[in-house]
Parts: sequence; structure tokens; C-alpha cells
Amino acid sequence: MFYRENGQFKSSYRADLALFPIAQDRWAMLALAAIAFVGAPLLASDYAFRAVLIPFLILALAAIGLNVLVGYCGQISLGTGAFMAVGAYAAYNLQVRIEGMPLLLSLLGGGVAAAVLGVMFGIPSLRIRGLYLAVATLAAQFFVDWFTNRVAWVTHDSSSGSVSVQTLRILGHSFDTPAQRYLLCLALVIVFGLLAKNLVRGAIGREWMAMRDMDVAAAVIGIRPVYAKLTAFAVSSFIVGVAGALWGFVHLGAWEPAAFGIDKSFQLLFMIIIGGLGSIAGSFFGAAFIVLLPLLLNGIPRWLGLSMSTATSSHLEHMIFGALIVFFLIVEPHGLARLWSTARQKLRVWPFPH
Amino acid sequence: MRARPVGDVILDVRNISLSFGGVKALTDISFSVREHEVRAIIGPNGAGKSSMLNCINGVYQPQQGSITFRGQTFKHMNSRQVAEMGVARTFQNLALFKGMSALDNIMTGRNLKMKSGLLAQAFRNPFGFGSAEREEIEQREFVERIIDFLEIQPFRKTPVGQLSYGLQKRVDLGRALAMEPQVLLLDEPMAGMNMEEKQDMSRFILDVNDEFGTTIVLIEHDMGVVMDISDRVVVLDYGKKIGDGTPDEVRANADVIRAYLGVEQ
Amino acid sequence: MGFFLETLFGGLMVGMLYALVALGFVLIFKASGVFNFAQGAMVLFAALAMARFSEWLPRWFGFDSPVLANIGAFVLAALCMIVVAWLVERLALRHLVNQPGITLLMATLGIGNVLDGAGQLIFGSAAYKIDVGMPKEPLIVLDKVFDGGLLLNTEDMYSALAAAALVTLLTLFFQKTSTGRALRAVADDHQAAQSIGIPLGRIWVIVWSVGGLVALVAGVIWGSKLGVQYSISLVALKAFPVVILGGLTSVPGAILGGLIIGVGEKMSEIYIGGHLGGGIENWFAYVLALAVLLIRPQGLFGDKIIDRV
Amino acid sequence: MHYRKFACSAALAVAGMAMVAASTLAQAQAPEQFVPLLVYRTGQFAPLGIPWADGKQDYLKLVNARDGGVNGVKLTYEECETAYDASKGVECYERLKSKGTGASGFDTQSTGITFAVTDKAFVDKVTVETAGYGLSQSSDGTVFEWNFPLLGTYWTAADVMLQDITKKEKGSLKGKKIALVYHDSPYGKEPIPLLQKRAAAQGFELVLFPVTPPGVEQKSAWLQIRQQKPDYVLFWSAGVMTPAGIREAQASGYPRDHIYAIWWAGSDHDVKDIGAGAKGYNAITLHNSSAHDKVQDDLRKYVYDKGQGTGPADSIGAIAHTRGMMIAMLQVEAIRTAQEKFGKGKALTSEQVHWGFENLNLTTERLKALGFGEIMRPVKTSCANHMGDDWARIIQWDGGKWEIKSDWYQSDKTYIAPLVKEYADKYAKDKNIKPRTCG
Repeated sequence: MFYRENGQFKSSYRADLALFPIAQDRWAMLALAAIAFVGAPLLASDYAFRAVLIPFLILALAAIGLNVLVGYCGQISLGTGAFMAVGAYAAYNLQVRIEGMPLLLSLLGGGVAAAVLGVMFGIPSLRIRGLYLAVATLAAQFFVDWFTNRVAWVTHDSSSGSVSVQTLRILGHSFDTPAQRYLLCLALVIVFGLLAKNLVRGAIGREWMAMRDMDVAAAVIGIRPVYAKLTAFAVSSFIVGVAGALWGFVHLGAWEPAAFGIDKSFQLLFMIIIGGLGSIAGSFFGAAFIVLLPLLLNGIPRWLGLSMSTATSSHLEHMIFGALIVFFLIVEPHGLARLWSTARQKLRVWPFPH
Repeated sequence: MRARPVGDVILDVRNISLSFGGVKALTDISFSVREHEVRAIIGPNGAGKSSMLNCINGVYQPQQGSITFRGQTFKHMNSRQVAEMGVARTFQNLALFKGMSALDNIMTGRNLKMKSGLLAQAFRNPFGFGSAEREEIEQREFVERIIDFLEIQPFRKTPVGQLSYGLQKRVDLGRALAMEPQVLLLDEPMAGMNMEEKQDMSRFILDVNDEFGTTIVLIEHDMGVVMDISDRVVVLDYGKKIGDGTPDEVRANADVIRAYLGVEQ
Repeated sequence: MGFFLETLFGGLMVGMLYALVALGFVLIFKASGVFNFAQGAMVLFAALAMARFSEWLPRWFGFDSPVLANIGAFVLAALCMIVVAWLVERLALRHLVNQPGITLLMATLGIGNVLDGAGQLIFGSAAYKIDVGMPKEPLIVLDKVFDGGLLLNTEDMYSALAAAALVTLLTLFFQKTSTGRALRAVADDHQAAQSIGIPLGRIWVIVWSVGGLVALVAGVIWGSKLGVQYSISLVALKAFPVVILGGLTSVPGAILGGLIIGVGEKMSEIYIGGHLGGGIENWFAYVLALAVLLIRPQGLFGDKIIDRV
Repeated sequence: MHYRKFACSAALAVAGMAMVAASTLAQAQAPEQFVPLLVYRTGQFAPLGIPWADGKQDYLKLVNARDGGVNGVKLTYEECETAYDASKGVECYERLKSKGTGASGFDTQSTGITFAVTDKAFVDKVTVETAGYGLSQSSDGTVFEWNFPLLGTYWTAADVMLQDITKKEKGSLKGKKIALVYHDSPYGKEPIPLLQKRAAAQGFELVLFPVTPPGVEQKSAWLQIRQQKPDYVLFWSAGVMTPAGIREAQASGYPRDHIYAIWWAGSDHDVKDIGAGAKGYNAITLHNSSAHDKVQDDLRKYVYDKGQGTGPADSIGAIAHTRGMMIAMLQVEAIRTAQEKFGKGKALTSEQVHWGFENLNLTTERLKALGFGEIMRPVKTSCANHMGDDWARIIQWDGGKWEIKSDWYQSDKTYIAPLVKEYADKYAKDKNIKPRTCG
């Protein structure tokens, strides 16, 4: 009913291959973009920008990256934090060491650095499978934790090994207000989101999923495991790296290695599980969920006027997270994204059952 | 009769031996496949039929023997090479990509044909810049022809996991056909099918062989089918070759009767 | 020389303690195919229960015999772990039968979070004490042979012995008892086990309980060493390289892996670390494991993986 | 049914968004001064965080209950759990910074969070109060306008430890060997530059032993210590690393009374469970922790006896709790001082409170009046000096309680001042901040 497709005929494969084949979706997307670019900057408060929207966007980007690897290529990684860190520190060094280095280039540089490391730590995946690989990726995490801590060069010889970035300027335009920073992130997230979407719906995306679903068959039809897996690692870590750079530059501004510790890795993994493995949209859902849940959990008691100790609510937070993860894995392994598309399906055929 | 007459040897398997740890799966197997023919491999369970195919497309590396394809001889095949040389394969117990739609499954068969690089694909767009979109559409058109041929139009976008067994078998075949193979290895294409489905499948196989002149190597249990559609038959038992020839010759072969058809006497 | 030996022994003993945590992983993986990321949380949960009950029991029942308190606490904590195992099977595992390993692993991440939260919610999140009378003072031997003698960490020594004892018990349990054999059957093939009428659910409860008890012992040992606080759940991070090095499915693997990692860690830190600025043992353990995997992707004693199509 | 579930969670999320937005539109009413309380009652450092948080909140309660606030201005407060996580900390900071008439200074309780909010504080004009932690160079008020490492930095600590050791060694450390066993993080690395400087000047050998967080296992560090036999060990640890380290020291027979621990590793919960095993363990402190003073009695009288205490009564007098109260007291006094200038009985903005922080002058009399006379030494801040006066002393665990071992020391500025200058300038340069001129 709401989704009436009658009269929308696809006369060409191009039409069928479009990003959003259904008109309603196209409109919805436009509306969403309008809200994001115009609505939010007008309405949102500093707090909403700095504490909700910006982290949400950056984490969503990181989740997209991780999803390419885990959700599409089926190679589970527990070292995402490390790749974020590499992105952040590489970008930082490009900024402080090269005079007049454009910010965007440094961010991309961060991505490239992360991609290189990603490929390095991806190589074992050619031989090591599944759980063994999962644990092996922790090697990346701990190595990078140590490296960023120990090697003074990485932190530009700062006394304590903490780093802190200058004001963000692109083409002479500086991004100081939360709104501007939000828009910067938004733009980058949308661009990379689209690029990622293109990859996963194209030939390479099919190769990744083929590796995920049945690697032997994939090899037999001529997919090179080496190429498929390593590209997945590269693309994934690149995006994650850029996200890491943004996390450092835009969200934190100054950070210590702990900011990219193993907790981050797990947090991102939770995001894509809850949001939906193998779904770009899911990455956004997951990020939104992880950012909002804690706020709700310690918000609700306050708004209801009943006092819950901060400790209790954060313990509850842990428990609810955990419970939800198990819940999703049991009830809806494809996460919020699938729930959403089910809902959409319902709307399409409404009022008929199916 | 058929459009293209059986030509000369296209695939020649010589003295293949394969073992896992101590266990011998194949012992000194040799046979040849001629262009355009339908070649069947039969034998009781565990005779090593699938292992044989796995050697041909480089899933397993045989310890001894060689495989000659169009005059090129290999000791070890690597799956990629095999695919590039135009050998396609369907699987005994469905090896489809469960998470993907029927369409995408078949599209993967075209991957070898798709040349545009990572960046080109990333920046794919409907505005005609870059190769990716064009390529995608060309390949899509080819795949749609296969979809028509296999009569699975309505299920294009359905995740294969949700398709009936028979349909999945067709998608499996479609994925192989999408590679435009010269040699098509079919591992029990009709296992677990009912009569009607079997007839459809046989029809598809013969059409493929006929229309595209694809050489077919077929593992099948259903003797009826085998004897109907195949030109020559290899018989394996406990990893050894015990018979090779036309259906009639094989039927007459004493070893084969003892080892296999014995039950029918 | 003396120092080298001390490092060696130190490594071996620490390795034994890692093995103890690793053992939990292996047991559960063997019988339910689950790589249990919640093991660390279970250690914390068990240790918290032990610490708090040993503190509360005397207060509740007005006695002040530490021995009694410890025994009571241990029993209660053990019960807690069994309840946990039962809940895990009820609420999670039974709904995830025959799911791919990765899914199960992620599920245990969730379970871990729940346990972390629940444990600290029930038992508190400050630092608590477990005192089972472990000796703390060092033992100096062979001071004739080496100057300064050879230092033995008595606490670690006892802990290592306890660990060894536990391992022997478990091995016996697996080899001799019918339940143990059933467990092994399940490990080899779920369907087959079911088909010959072994109730999967019950087996899982049992094996998770055993895993829980191992976690409890680990918790007691680590807890009496470090005091009980959130961070002891992080000893699990020390056990990961041990399990994958030894092979997920092998009890002896866990032990040997533990010893290798323990020694490797200490040796690397002391003999290589200096040149790299120190603090390398953490990642070195993982890199060591990774290196072994590159040669044997299934770990030292793990079952080989063959593709069938 | 999936759909329904989804609808619910979606609705919740939207509602949440709305509420979050709403809650930020804070409106000022009857004179109330808002004090944000960033705490960690969970996670790795909870054992320290809990008494600390209790102390902070207790003191605010006390001021309200006993004096009816600051010149009649009630103190309001809200706790926000950070679990020591930088990103959570930022969220807390953003949520609380503009509450009421503006947050009157953040005690972030964490190095990482301090880093993250320092930049933001510059923009938001909010004070970051880091008594005994944070960047040591931030004591330079000309560069770090909004940071206040009151009472002492890690350089103070390292310097004072060495002074005490020098005294023990009859004035010379020549040829001595001193080890630093540190939490391998910016926090743990902070003292290194100063130690190196002093090592060069005093001619002792400095050996470094990083311990990878969380530090549950540090055998290798202590084995090396047993081998290299340093004369003293400076112990820059946190969380579980402290008991683990003391245990290893005990197990490897290193004399505890040659260990000097930083104040974050010198609280009761760090040693009480080890008891006799930690006998002789030295720690540095910014205040006479074991001393009891009027403030604790008042706290019992006005808050705990009324059943309004934040934590368990027996944590009163615990080091971390006292420190919490002290930090809150400094904050309250900053508010009071600022009121002198901007109007008694008025609720102040963050920026106005900042003036208070910059013009603190807690004389002995004042401290006595506040009930802190026994606990700490006078402190006076200025535009250029954001640390105030750094008095510290050494305490020792006798197996059952902490005992004061040394007299008050003050850090030797001949070593510290140039370091502060150097690092502050570097920071200013990196961030192209123009140092302000104080006068």
C-alpha cells in the first residue's frame, strides 16, 4: 500500500541494477539525506552533535569496514581497534610531519596505512581458518597497542605518548563548530558508504560472499582465494583506518593508545552483529544502537525520576548488550537490517499478508 | 542426431593416484574424454568418483599422474587455471552460495569474464563513467539468457537457500554454464530428484551438449539415465578403474557386472 | 645460569596457570564446538562468588572459621557455576544447535557481557579477597650452586600443582567414566551422538558445568594471587594464544601450549624485550601462536580439517 | 512479530533521541551551582574509582547539609559513569558541561579523558581539574588556560620520591640503581622525562620496566629486578597491576620498603588484602591520609548519621575517599572564591568559576576552618601557576594501616620548571596556541 510498486516497470537491466530500484526508496533516501544535511544542523544541540551524532557516524563507518570483512567475506576479525589506531596515528603523523598537508589527504593516508597492515595480517587468513584466525587477529591488536605505546616516533616524541591534533582545516576552511565537524563526518561517511555499497553489490562483492559461503566452490569457478580475501582485508582496513583517523581527529581531538584498545574491537563486532552481518544499512543500525542504548539506559531512570546508581545502570547496560547479542543471533542472525527489510516487505504487500 | 559430432581427445587423465594419509582414494586411474561427448563415471559409493573430479579441477592434488587438457599437460592443476581453461563443475551435495540470490550465484560464474578493477567497481555509476556498470549490464544480459534457458525466471532474486532442491540443482548448473565451459563436470546432477525433475535435468544436459557443444563428464547413480544419455562410461570401484567403454560394452563387462550391476543378474 | 633457570621455572609455572584457564576453553570446545569467549567472565564470576561468600557466610551464620568459610564458599560458588551452565544451555546454546562456529563464538561474547554485568551487580565491583592460605614467601634453593640461590615462587608452585591435579582428574573423567565417554562421542559428532540417544542438552550442561568448575579453580588461584576485581577476567586474554597454539580440541595441547607460551613469554621479554624497549611479552605470545598456526593451521594437537565437496 | 519488535525498539530509539535532546536544554532556576561528577564505579579501576567518587559526592552533600551550600547557593550534582573510557567520558562531559549555569569544573579521574576534553575545554571555557594526574606540563597556566593539575603532578611525585630516597642515602645517589616499573601507557610514562633529568644530574642509573596493561602478569619484570638488584623501585601502577606487583615483589623477595608507589597505587584497597605481605611498602601522598580531621567528623555528623552517606561509613578516612573529598573541596573553594568577585550568593558560569580556580588561596587558617588543617598544606594558585603549591609526603604500610614516614616535601623547581616550560612550549607550538601573558 505505502510501497505501491504497480506501474513501476523496469524496462532495462540498468534500471534493475540501480542502487534503489523502487521509487519510494529513492524518495526515502533523498528525504533522509535532506534531514541529515539540513535538518540536523538546524535542530541538533552541541551535545547531540558531539556526543551522539558524530560518534554515531564515525562508528557506523568503522562498522561498514568491519562488515566488509566479517559480514561479506566471512573472515572474523577481533583486531579492528588496531586498524583504527593505525589509521589515526598515520593520519596524525602525516599532519604533523608534512608542512601544509591537506587534512583529507592525511585521513586517506591513514586509511592506506591501515590497509597495508590489514593485508599483512590478512595473509595468515589464506592458511588459517575460522576460530583460529579469529584469535590470531588479536595478534594485530596487541602488537599495535604496544607499537603505538613504545615507539616514540609514532607519537611525534610527545613526552607521555599521547597525541593531540590541531584545528581541522580543509581548503582554508576550518571546522571548529560541532555542526561543521558533523557535516564533515557525514559527507565522508556517505561517500565511503556508497563506495562500499558499490563494491559489495558488484563482482568483487560476489567474490567475497562466495568465499564466505563456500570457498571450495568459489575456487572451482575461478575465484582466487588470495585475491578475494586480501582485497577484503585491504578494503575493510582502509575504511576502518579512515574511521579511526576521524575518531582521533574529530571525536577525541587528543588521545592515548587505550582509545583504540581491544574493547573498541569488540564493540564494533557487536555493532555489526546487532545491526546485521553482510549489510551496509545494518552497520548504521548497529552503530546507532550501540551509541543510543547506554544513553537510554542511564537516561530512562533519570527521566522517570527514579534514581539508579551509575554503577548499577552500567552493569545493566552490559547485561542488556549481552542478552541482545544472544537474542539476535538466535532470533534474527541478520540483525536489525533484516528486521527492517521484513518490515518494509510487510509495508509493500500491505494490507495483504503476503 | 546431435549437431556436433564427437571430436578427438580434449581431456586425458593419466595414471592418477590420490591418497589421504594412508587411505588410498584413487589408484592409477586413466581415461580420456573426447570433445563434444557425454562421458559418464559410475561406480558404487566411495568408489572415488567425486575425488576424481576434485583432482581434475584442482581441489585435491593427486600424488601421482598427470592431466592433459587440449594438449597441455599438468601434474598439479590449480583451480583457477582449470577454470580459465574452460572447465566448469557442479557439485554432488549442493555447494551453492547460500547467502546469495539465484541471480548472484549465476553471476559469480561470470567473474572470470569481468575485468574492471577494484576502483572502477567502487566508483561504478549509472552515468556512463568507468567500465563497471557497462560490464555488469553485459554480463547480466548473458546470465538472463541462462536463467531463461533453465526456466528459473521467477526465482532470480530469491536467496538460493529458500529454493527447492530441484531448483537449487538448476542454479548450480546455471552457475557452471555461466562460465561458458568447454568441459562441464557434473557430480550427480540428479541425485535425490523425482522422475519428472530427472527428465528436466537430462533434457538440460543434452541441450547444453547439443546447443553449445559442451563436452560433459557426468557422475550418476541412475543407470537408466547414464545408459540413455552418455556416449562412453568409466566404471570405478574402490578407487580402481574396472571398466571403460560404450554403455553396451560396459554392460557386457564381467568385472563391472560382478562389482556393480551384479545385483541385477 | 641461575637466572636462566629461574626464568624457565617462572615461565613454566605461569604457563601452568594459563593452561588452567585455557583448559576451560578446550573442554567446552571439545564437547559443544563452542569457542567460549565467556571463559574470562566465568573466571571473574566464579572468583567473585567465592570471595564474597567466604566473606558473607561467617556473617550470616555467625561462625569464624576461615576453613569452613572457604569450603562453604567454594561449594556455593560451584553451585553458581552449575546454574550458569544450565542457564547458558537453556537460554542460548539449545537454540543455536548446528550453527557455524563463528555464530556460537559471538553468542559467547554476549554471554560474557551478561556474566560480567551480573557478577558485579550481585557481588559488587570493588576489590575482594580470596585467602585459601597459599604461601606467599619465596623459597630459595641451591644457594650453594648459584650465588643468590635459585628462587622458587611457592605460590605459583602450589597453584601449578593444583592445576596439574585438576588436569589429571579431568583426563581420568574423560577416559574412565561413561559420562566422559559420552562427552567425547558428542565432541566427535553431534548428530551421531543424538542418534545413539545421548541427550545433547544434558551433555552440554555437564560440560559447561565442568568448564565452570575449572573457571572456579582458576578464579580461586588467580584471585588469591591478585585479589578479585574486574581485571582478572582479562587473564582469558592470556589463555587465547595458549588454546590456539595447543589446538582447540586437545587437553594435552592446552597444557603443553600453556607451558610453551609461559616460557616463550618470559624468555622473549627478558632476552629480547630489552632491545625493543620492553613490554613485548603480550603480543609475542600471540605472534608465537600465529607462527605455529602458519605451519599447523589446526594447532599442535588439534584435529585436521579436510574439505569435502 | 519481528516487525513488532523492531517497531518497539525503533520507537524507543526515537524517544531516546528526543529525550536526550530535551535533557540538554537545561534551564537555570533558584541559585544553584552545578558540579559534574565524572566517575568510574565499574571496570578495571573501579576499586579506586568507588571511594573516590563517594568522597567527591559526600563532600558536596556535606556542604549542602552543613552550610546550606556556598553562601546560600545550593550545590547540585550529577554522576556520570565513564568506566575510564575516553569516548564515554566525552559523552559525559558534553552532557554535563552546560547544565545549570554551566559546569563548575570537571575532575575527569582519567588521563585519557583529560586528553580528550582538554581541547574541548579550550572552546567551551570549562575548567578541567586534575589534582595529581593529567599532563604535568599543564601546570603552566599561560598555555593550559583551562587545566588545573592542582596540588601536584607526576613530576612532583617522581621528584619527591627521589628527594626522600636521597635523604635515606645520606644525600647522594651516585652509582645507585633505581628502577621504574610502570603501567605501559601515557600515565605510566609521564614521570620518565623528569627521572632521566635527575638521573643525569645526580648520577644514578635509571632502569625502565614497562608492564603491559592490565598487568595481571608481571613476573618477567620482577625476575629482572631480582637479577639487576636495583636499590629502589618506583612503582607507577594502576588497578590490578598494584596488588599483582606487590605479590611478585614478595614472591621474588624484593624488599617492599624499597618500593615507592605513586599515589594511585597507594590506597588502602591496594594493600589491605595483602596485609603483612606489603609491610614496608612506601607510597607518596598529597595529603595526610591517615590523619582524621574535623571534616570527617562533620561528614559523619551531618551526612552519614542521617543515612545520606554515598558509600559505606567505613570508607570514611580511606585515602581515596579523603582525596575525593579534597578534590571536591578545592572545587567548592574555587566557587566560593569566584563568588567573592562575581557576587556572593549568585550562581556562576563555568568561566566565572575558572577565575576562582585561578585565584585560590587556601591558607593554613582557611584549611583549619574547613576541617582540612590536619590533612593538607596551604595552596595558592595564579594565572601562570595552575598547580598551586605541591606538597607531598611519604607514607608506609605497616601491615595494617598507613603510617606517615616523612615530613612534607615540595618538588625541586630547578628540575621541574625547565621541563614544564619545554613541554608546554612544544604543546603550544604543536597546537599553535598563543601563550597568554599573565600579570
